[in-house]
Formats: sequence, C-alpha cells, structure tokens
Amino acid sequence: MAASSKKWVLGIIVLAVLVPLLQPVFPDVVSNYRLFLVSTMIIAAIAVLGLNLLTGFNGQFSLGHGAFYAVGAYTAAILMDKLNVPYWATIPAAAIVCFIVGYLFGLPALKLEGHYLALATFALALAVPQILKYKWLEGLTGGVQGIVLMKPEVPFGLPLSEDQWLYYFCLLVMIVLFWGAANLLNSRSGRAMMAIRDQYMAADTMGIDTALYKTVTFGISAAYTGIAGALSACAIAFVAPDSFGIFLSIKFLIGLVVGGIGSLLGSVLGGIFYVLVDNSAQSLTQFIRNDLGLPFDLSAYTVFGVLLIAIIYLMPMGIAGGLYMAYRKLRGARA
Amino acid sequence: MEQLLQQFASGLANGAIYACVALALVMIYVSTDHINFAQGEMAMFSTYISWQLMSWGMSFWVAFILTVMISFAMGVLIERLILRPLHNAPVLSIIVVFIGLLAIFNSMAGAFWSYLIKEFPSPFPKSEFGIAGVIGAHQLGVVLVTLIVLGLLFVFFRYTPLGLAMRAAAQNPQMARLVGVRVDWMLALGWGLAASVGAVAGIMVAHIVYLEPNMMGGILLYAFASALVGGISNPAGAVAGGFIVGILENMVAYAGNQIEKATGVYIIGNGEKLTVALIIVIFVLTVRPAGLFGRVVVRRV
Amino acid sequence: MRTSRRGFVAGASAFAVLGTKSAFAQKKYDDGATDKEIKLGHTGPYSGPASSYGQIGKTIEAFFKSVNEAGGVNGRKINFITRDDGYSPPKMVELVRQLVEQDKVLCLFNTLGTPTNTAIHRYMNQKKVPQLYVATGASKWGKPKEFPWTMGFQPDYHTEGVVYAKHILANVKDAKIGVLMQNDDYGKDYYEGFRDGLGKETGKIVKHVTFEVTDPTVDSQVIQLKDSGANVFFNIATPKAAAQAIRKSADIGWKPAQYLNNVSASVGSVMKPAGLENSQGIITAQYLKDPTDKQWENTDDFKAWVAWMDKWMPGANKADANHVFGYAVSNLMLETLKKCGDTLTRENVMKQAANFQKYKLPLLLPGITINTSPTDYYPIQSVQLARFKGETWDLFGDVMSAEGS
Amino acid sequence: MAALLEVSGLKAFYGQTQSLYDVGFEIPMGGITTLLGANGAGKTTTLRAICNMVRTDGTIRFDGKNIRGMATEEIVRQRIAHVPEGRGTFTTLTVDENLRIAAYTRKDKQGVKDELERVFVYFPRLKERIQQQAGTLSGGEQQMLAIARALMLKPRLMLLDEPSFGLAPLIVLEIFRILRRINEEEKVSILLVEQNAALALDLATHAYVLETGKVVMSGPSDVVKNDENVRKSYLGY
Repeated sequence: MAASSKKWVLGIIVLAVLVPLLQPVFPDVVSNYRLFLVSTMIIAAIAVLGLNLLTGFNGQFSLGHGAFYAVGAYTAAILMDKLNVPYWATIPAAAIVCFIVGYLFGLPALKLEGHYLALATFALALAVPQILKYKWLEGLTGGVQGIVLMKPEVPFGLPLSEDQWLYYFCLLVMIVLFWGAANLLNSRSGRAMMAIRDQYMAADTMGIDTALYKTVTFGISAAYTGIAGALSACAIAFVAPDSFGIFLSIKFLIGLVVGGIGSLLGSVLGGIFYVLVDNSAQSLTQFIRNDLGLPFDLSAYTVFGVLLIAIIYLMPMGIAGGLYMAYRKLRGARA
Repeated sequence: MEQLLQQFASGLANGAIYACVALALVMIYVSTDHINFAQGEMAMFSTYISWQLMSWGMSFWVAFILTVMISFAMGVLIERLILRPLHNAPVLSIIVVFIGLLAIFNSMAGAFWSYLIKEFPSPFPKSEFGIAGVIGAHQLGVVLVTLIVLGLLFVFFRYTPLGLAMRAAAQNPQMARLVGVRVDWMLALGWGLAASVGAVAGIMVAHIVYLEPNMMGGILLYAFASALVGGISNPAGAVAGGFIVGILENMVAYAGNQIEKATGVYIIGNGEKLTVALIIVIFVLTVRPAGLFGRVVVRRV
Repeated sequence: MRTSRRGFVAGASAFAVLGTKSAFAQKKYDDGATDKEIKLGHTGPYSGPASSYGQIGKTIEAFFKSVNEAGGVNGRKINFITRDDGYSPPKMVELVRQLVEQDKVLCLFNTLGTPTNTAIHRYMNQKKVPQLYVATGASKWGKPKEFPWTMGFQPDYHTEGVVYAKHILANVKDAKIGVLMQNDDYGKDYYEGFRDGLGKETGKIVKHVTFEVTDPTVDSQVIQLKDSGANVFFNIATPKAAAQAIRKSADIGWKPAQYLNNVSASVGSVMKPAGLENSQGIITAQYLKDPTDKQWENTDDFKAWVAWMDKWMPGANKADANHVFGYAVSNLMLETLKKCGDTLTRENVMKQAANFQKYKLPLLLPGITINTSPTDYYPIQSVQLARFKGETWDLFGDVMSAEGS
Repeated sequence: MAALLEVSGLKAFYGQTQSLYDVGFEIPMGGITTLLGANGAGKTTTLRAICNMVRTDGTIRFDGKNIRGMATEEIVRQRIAHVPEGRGTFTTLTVDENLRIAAYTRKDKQGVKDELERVFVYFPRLKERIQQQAGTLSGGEQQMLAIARALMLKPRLMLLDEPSFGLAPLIVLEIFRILRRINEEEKVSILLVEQNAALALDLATHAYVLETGKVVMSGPSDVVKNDENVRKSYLGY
C-alpha cells in the first residue's frame, strides 16, 4: 500500500512537471492563464495544508489562518519593496516570521479550547487588516493602498513564460512542503501531535509535553500558511488590506473541510476546490440563467452556498474521505 | 464628561444589539452544541420579512409578532430539512453548511429586496423614551427589549416542562431519550427559538443600522465575542457579554481620544478599537477559560 | 517607468497574426471583435460587503441586451461578460486574466473598486488591453503617460475634496472642521484632496476620525466629532454609515455645516433614511441626475431612462442611483464603440475614448460634458454644488471644473 | 403467568461489529429477572437493545406488542424505564428538575404530585437535597436519584444496569432493599444487570447467563445459583 501510493505520488509529480512543456503543442489547453490558475490552486493547497496541520492533525481549531497568510504576504512584499530582496528569498523569511508569530500566538491559545480558540483566531484575522492600516505602520505597509510589486522574472534565461516559471516555482515549494509534512507526521513528533488530538489527557500522562507540541505546531502551521501568503504576493504582485478580509480565513476552512480534515491529499483537493468552487458557481449560475432560462435573478453567491451544502451532504468527511469510502466500496464489491 | 456619558450610552445601545444576537447564538448552542454562523443572516432575512409585512400595511407590532412566528417555523424547517440528515457529520463540516446557509440567505435577500439600504421604523415614541442628548428613544427601547427577551427565556427554561426538556436534551441527549423526551424535536425547537430571538434582534437593530442584506455581517462578529465572553451556554452571560463588549469598544476609542487630546500622540483610535477590545476579551478568556459567567463543565472523555 | 517589454512583444505578435488575416477586408480587429460581435469584459462585487454596487453590472448587462435588441453597434452584437470579484484583489487578478486570456475580450469596461483595479492596473497596461471607464474615483486612473491603457469615468474623489475645501474656506467663518472617513482607499483619496484644497489652512481640521466597513454604527465617532467643537462636518462615508452619521449628529444635538461626499448623495438611500428633517442644508457635489429628484422628471434624457428602466429592468428600484450610473457609463461605452467604426482594435478603442469634445452624455447634469484627449484621461471633471432642501437637491453656483490633479 | 417482555433472536451491532448473536429470554409479569455474564458478554448491550439505543435485529415484544425498531423515546412512553450504568442523571439540573423531567411524558399533574410524594417515601434523602444540583450529590445519592427518576415514569418494567457500581457495600444493600420494595409495592417488573452475581441472584426470581453475545443458561435463580459453572465463574466459590 505504502509503496504503491509512493508510486502514485511520483507519477503525479512527473506529470505536473511535464504538463507545462506541452504548451507549444496545445496552446489553448495549457495556456498561461490556466497555469496561473493552477499556481493559485497550489498556493491555496499549501495554505490549507498549514491549517490542516493545526486542525486536522493536532486538533486545534482556527478560524483565522488568513491572518498568517497576510503576514506572510506582507513580509514578502515589504522585503521586495523596501529592501529589494529577490522574491525567492522572501519565502524562507516569511516562513520564519510566521513561525514566530504563530508560536507566540500559540502561547495564549494553549489556555483556550474549541469555540474559544476559534474566537481568538477569528479575532486575529479581524485584527490583521486593521493593523496593516495602523497609522504608524503605514510607511512600511502602504496603508490602505497596499504595495504594488513586480512579478517574478524567469531566471537563467530559461525559455519559459512568466506563468510557466511561476508554476514551477510554486510546484517546487509545494513538493518540498508536502514532503516535509509527510515526514513530520510519520515521525515520533507527528505521532505525538496526533496523540494530542485524539486523547488529550492520555497524551499528557504519557509524558508528551503537550504545551510545547501545541505551540510548535501552531508555529509550523502558521509558517506553512505564511509561505502560501508570500507566494500569493509574488503571483498577484499586489498586496492590500482588502485582500485579507475575514472571508479569506473562512475559505481556508472550507478548503480544509471539503478537501478532507486530517489528510494530506485532502489539502491538495481542498486547495483545488477553494479556487474552483467560486468559478464553477459562477459558470453554473450563467448556465442556469442563460441556458435554462430561469426567470428569477439567481446570484452566483446563492449557487455557491447550495454547492457547499450539497458537497457536505454527499461527502460529510470531505472529498478525500469520500474517495476513500468509494475506494473501499469498490474493493469490497470486488472481494 | 458629557462625552464619556454619551460614549457609555452609545456603547450600551450597541451592546444591546450584540446581546440580542448573542442570545440567539446561545440558544442554538445550548440545544445543538453548534455556533451558527448563519444566525446573523437569518435574522436579517426575518427583518426583511417584517419589513415586507409592514409595507403591505400591517402595524409594527402585528408584523413583529407574525415575523417572530414565521422565523420560528423557518428555524424548525432548517433544522429538520438541512441539519437533521447531517447529525453525524463532524463539527467543522456543519460549520461549512452554516457558511453555505449564510451565502444563500444573504444573496436571496439581495435578490428579493435589493442591496439598497432601507429605513426601518422604530416602535418607541421619541417623546416618552430616551434621555435627551445621552441616549435615543430607540436605543433605550432596544436595551429594554433585550432584557425582556432574556427574562422570557429565563422563565421558559426554568419553569416550563418544555424548557426543562430542552435543557435535559442539551445536557445529555441519550438520557433525555430515556425519559421520553423527543430529542430530535428539541433540537428543532432550539433552532426555532434561536431564529425567533434572532428575528427580534434584527427588527430592533434595523432601525439603528438600516435594513440591508449585509447589516448583520459586522454585528455577528461582536455577538460571537459577546456570547463567548459571557460563557457560551449561559443566556444571561451572553447579554452581559454583549453590554461589556459594546461599552468596552467605545471606552477604548474614548481613551485613545483622550490620550491624543492630552499628549497629541495618536496611539489607538477608531481603527483599532475592535482589535483592542478583542485582545481584552481574549485576555479575559485565558484567565477565565469558560467565560466570565460560565461554569467549567467537566468534559466527558 | 517599469512598464514591461514582454507585454509589448506579446501584444505586437498578436496584432501581426490578426492583421494579415483581415488585411484586405478594410476592417481591422483585435481579439474580442469580429464581424458579428464585440466582447466586453467586466467584473463587479455581486457578493460580499460591497454587493450594493453589483447593481451597476446588472444595469450594464441589461443595457447591452437592449442595444443588441436594437441591432447592436455597427451591426455587431455586444457580448458582455461579467463576473463576481467579491471586491477581492486576488480574485480580480484571476478573473481578469481569464477575461483577457481565455475569453479574449476586446477591452475591460467599468471594472469596479480601487483596490481591485489597482491589482490589475499594471497587467492591463502590459497586455495593452484597454481598462476603460473604471468605476472608482481614485485619481490614479488618469495618467496616460504611465498607464496609457487605463481611463477613469467619474470626477475623481480628489477633485471633489478640493471643491468642498474651497467652498468651506470661502463661506464658513472660523471653520473648525471635523472629518469622518471610511478607512480605505476611497476615504483616503477624498481626505487628501480635501487637505490639498485647504492648502495652508489644514489646521482648520480639528478632528479626523475613521471607521471600518465592519463597524455596525459610527455613533462613537460622531460623538468624538461633536466633542472636538467642530462647526463643519465633512462626511466621507458610503451610504449606510453616511446616513447613520447624519442622524446621529441630529440625535445628539450637533448642528455643524455639513458636507457630504457625492458617493452618498442619493436622496432615496441616504437622505430619507437619515431623516429629511436632519438632512436640510447639507452640501454635496453632483455630476449625475439624482433619480429621486423631481426637477428632472420632464427632461428628455431622464424620461428616456425611466422608459428604458421600465422595459429592461422591470421591478428594479429606480431610487437606486447605481442604475443611473450604469446607464450613463454604458452610453459612453456605446458611443466609444460606435466611433470606432470597423476598426475594432484596442489601440483605436483607446484613441476614440481619448477623443471626446463636449460630448453630452445622458443623465449628466446640465452643463457637464465629457471631455478627453490623449493627455486628459479624466472624462468628467466638472461638478456642481447642491444644497439639500425639502426633498431634493438644490443646485447652486456654477459648474465647477478642476484641472486634472 | 404471562410474559411481560419476550425477546427472541436478538442481534445487536455497533457499527460494523456485531455484539449480540441470537439472544432470547422472557421476563414474567411482576418478577425480577437478572442477566449475568462476564465483562463484554453483552449484558449492557441487551438492555440498550431493548430501548433501541443500538442497531438491532430480531423480535422484542412488550406486553404482546413488537417494540423493536421504535424510537427510544417512544419505547419509554410504553412505560419501560431504563436506568443506565454510571447513574444517568442530568448533572447540571437540580434533584427536583431531574425528577420532574421524568414526568415530562405524563399529562396528569395530580398524578405526578402523588408520584413525587411516593418516591420520597422510598428515598427520603432526596427530599432533603431537592434543590441541589444532581452533580453535587454523592454516588449513592445519584444512584437513588436515577432509580427515583425511573419510578416517576410509573413504569411497568424497569431496566437496571449495574446499580451497585462503585458504591459502598452498605449503600448497595440499602438500594437493593429498596428495589425489592419497589418490586413488591409498585408491581414493577425488573430486569437487572449486575456484576455482583450473588446479590443479583438473591434478589431475582429468574436468571439468564450470557456469554459472548449468546444466552448459555437460564432458569429460576435458585437453580442457576447452584449450577457448578455459575458458582465457579460468577460467584467465586
């Protein structure tokens, strides 16, 4: 099982690397726009993975991961804008900054559980855009106007388009981060993390330093999401407080739940979904309005809500959970 | 001094709004263990219903009572049709369903009634209510209504068999079944009650913030904080929490204002008041993890 | 400036391919235009906190439907593609790239919001795709030297701020000004224009308070303004907060001279909710006809608009000024496309957009016209002050034109 | 004597795992029946199955009527009172509320009042603590409250799950004495699940022995008590 899944992962990675090279062959299918769209999915997947590490694997609740995303994005943006740091160097910087912020936030969060932790993280997500606009930070953050950046340029004279390069860059970061997460979860520390999620009291009596694990997990989770933020700053080439409203955090949560809580594959699916659901809601709306000729003024937002509920109905454990169940059923039927 | 008094009164009035919505949140929490993110939008939708009834010629209070009843039915229906089939789904999945509901209510209200802000009448006569220059008639009315709703809920839960059954169902559903309580219906009833309380909140709020599909967005955040400060399972705590958050927020702005006046240095102002208020709330929660008025309940392992 | 080299190459090559295809037809097309149709791209906030502006997109959609019904533009149908950006800059980038690269629209039209348009500003200019008549009053949309492919529409907030400041300096003795400002791009633009207008007299601003869009009320802010002893109140707020502020100041007995930004000058959605008795004497600057203002009822363009609304947007609320805005700006787009004739290239679209002289656009106030040139990318630069009286705005003074800021 | 409860071919499942295989027994009207068995034999599951708190298959007839598959709350309304293991009380409600909630299904106010008085005759201690929160009572008192609450349903059949669990021997004796009185005076039939087999067999008239989800032996309690296997396995002598 483990060996075969490894093969699968490798296969998908090889495929992911090869696809952009097909651009000259199928210019309309593998367009720059599509590659850009996939890059945003990758970025979302990384952000959802960060949240998953905290919620799915450590049992801590967060409604405010948009805050870490924002901190990552601004760290990258400020370094590029003020200090002319190259974009790739801002990724580790964002990771470090977000780790520290996450770790520090994890300290008071230790005392909070369930809904209270949700409130605390929610508050964080609310506070960050306000802090970005704070009078004394305006020089750094650009205040309400934000910071306009340059898109990453293709290095070494490689014969790639900007979007192809961005795609490869995001893909590389994602592979490294998922590999890291998989190893972490397979290690002793990873098992301790999950033990804390499953049996808090037991983990405590087993001699696991639950406080340390919980705060460090908070830090790592924040760092992952922060890296995603930094990548998004590179991809969008613009940061502003309006990009990091509370709905961003909620979208991560949707990605997490719909993808699959506590599943690495689920994070990828969640990232894809997070980007797709909006677009599909819009196309679906257009389809219903124009092709089915609905007399009523249906909004894409309504369709979005209906889609969400429908997905939870069909797959209460998320897409990853749903796939797993389908797989088991198939095998069961064959056996 | 006059400013302090006015800020305090305005905080109290805002607090009443938060308290009302927080009460609705608590209603659903005690009966189903969920925090309903769609609560604000449901309340907004109810308010539109009462607006519609009034525009058809009903008087304020007739529309009010009818709306509360319609909202009750709406809450029961949502529980039976949408949440019942999902009673085994994980908490986070339910939250996603709530977000879906939020989107649907918000956009439907926009589609039916447009996004234009609408005036909403106040039932409180200006001449008899309010203290001139300090607190408006409607603001004072909202405070009173909130306290009345709280009182009614208290009597309902404390002294009626149905209220008792709801508390029992919330505390230990399996045991409640064993004494013949139809727990499923208690959940639906909880939703109905919450929707009714939300409707009251919406109708009271709408005169102050005007009626529009997004009117509850900001308020829900404050209500959420209020409910948690007070102890999420305690209705009286939620109301107290609402007043605390409302007043605290204005006091933060006031303090910042006074500091700027005295020293000329801007430290905190209106942009940061929510942040600071929330930090204080969270600080309180780390010291008293179950909220100011909540009891620590031993968790079943 | 840092505008790109790559964008230029891409644009040029696309041009070459299309150029050869239609060389002998005497017609010239870029992406998004054919003998049969013209594709226009648009985004707006149909969801989220700014969703009241979604009405503009709906009006435009209905407008082009009516144009198509009547035969289209020079025989071509308009294919108007609109999407929901939720007022989110990253989402905007994604959608606009889709519109430009997948849907291959001829140009973007009336995309809404300052942060959202900022996010695509450079991209559009690299791609050399017109970003026409954007729905935001920031002053940065009129910089043809740096951003030749972007053009605004309405009078910019900065200019409007200057106008109010000048009026206060000329008319209010010993002005002590209190400012209420929405804490975002739009608020800031107004505020800076206002300060520029005051010039050396910025000391007259005794209090400047901000609010967030998520704040349920602005009561606390208004109390602070009153407490500062201000006798002039400049209200930079979107409709809901603006109405709250007007009512609250009356409630607590604060009676300053009030200036209200044009964004919230709607009688139906601000003055009435705020209470007509509380709104008397408020001053604003206008450029469009207010749909609830009875004095326009018998003007031709207004009658045409009402008839159009009845036919194409039945059931829509005519008090909503967004419908007026959408209708007016659509007319400008229509005229621009008409002027392009059979040369539907992006370059020509920009050229025609930058070539309006005293064009009378329906629903603009009498005396206000569209004027653009290759160096002037501000189509509307004139406003007229109005004072609220009874139930309508009473225009006074001359039409004022500020030179581009 | 007619059987009040007839169970036959009863199977029960927790998710995918089956924990009862073909359990069958009868409870005579007015008697006390006990289920014996080691941990995990399925005693508690049997009680839960009767009240439809697990997924079941088979037949369960109460007073001649098939009640299998009815909702728990409806079964309770047939006047079957279940006192679950670990003393099921509502810890945040007061003693008074705990008792009143049990009468929730009843419409006759006067009857409820009388019932309350009668319950206090059996459990005078509860009367003293009437306004206390159930969670603050001692273990024995909580067990008494649980039984008292079951009585408030005016049951015809009472299902008792480990009433002696975790209590001091003296208290256990007191509770069992009360149970016998209830059985005699209130004409309540009792199905008792109990670790303490000696005590249970003393109280009961009939006994069934469960092993890994099956009934392996049954009979009048005197007979069962003297069975060699039972003596070795459950009575310890």
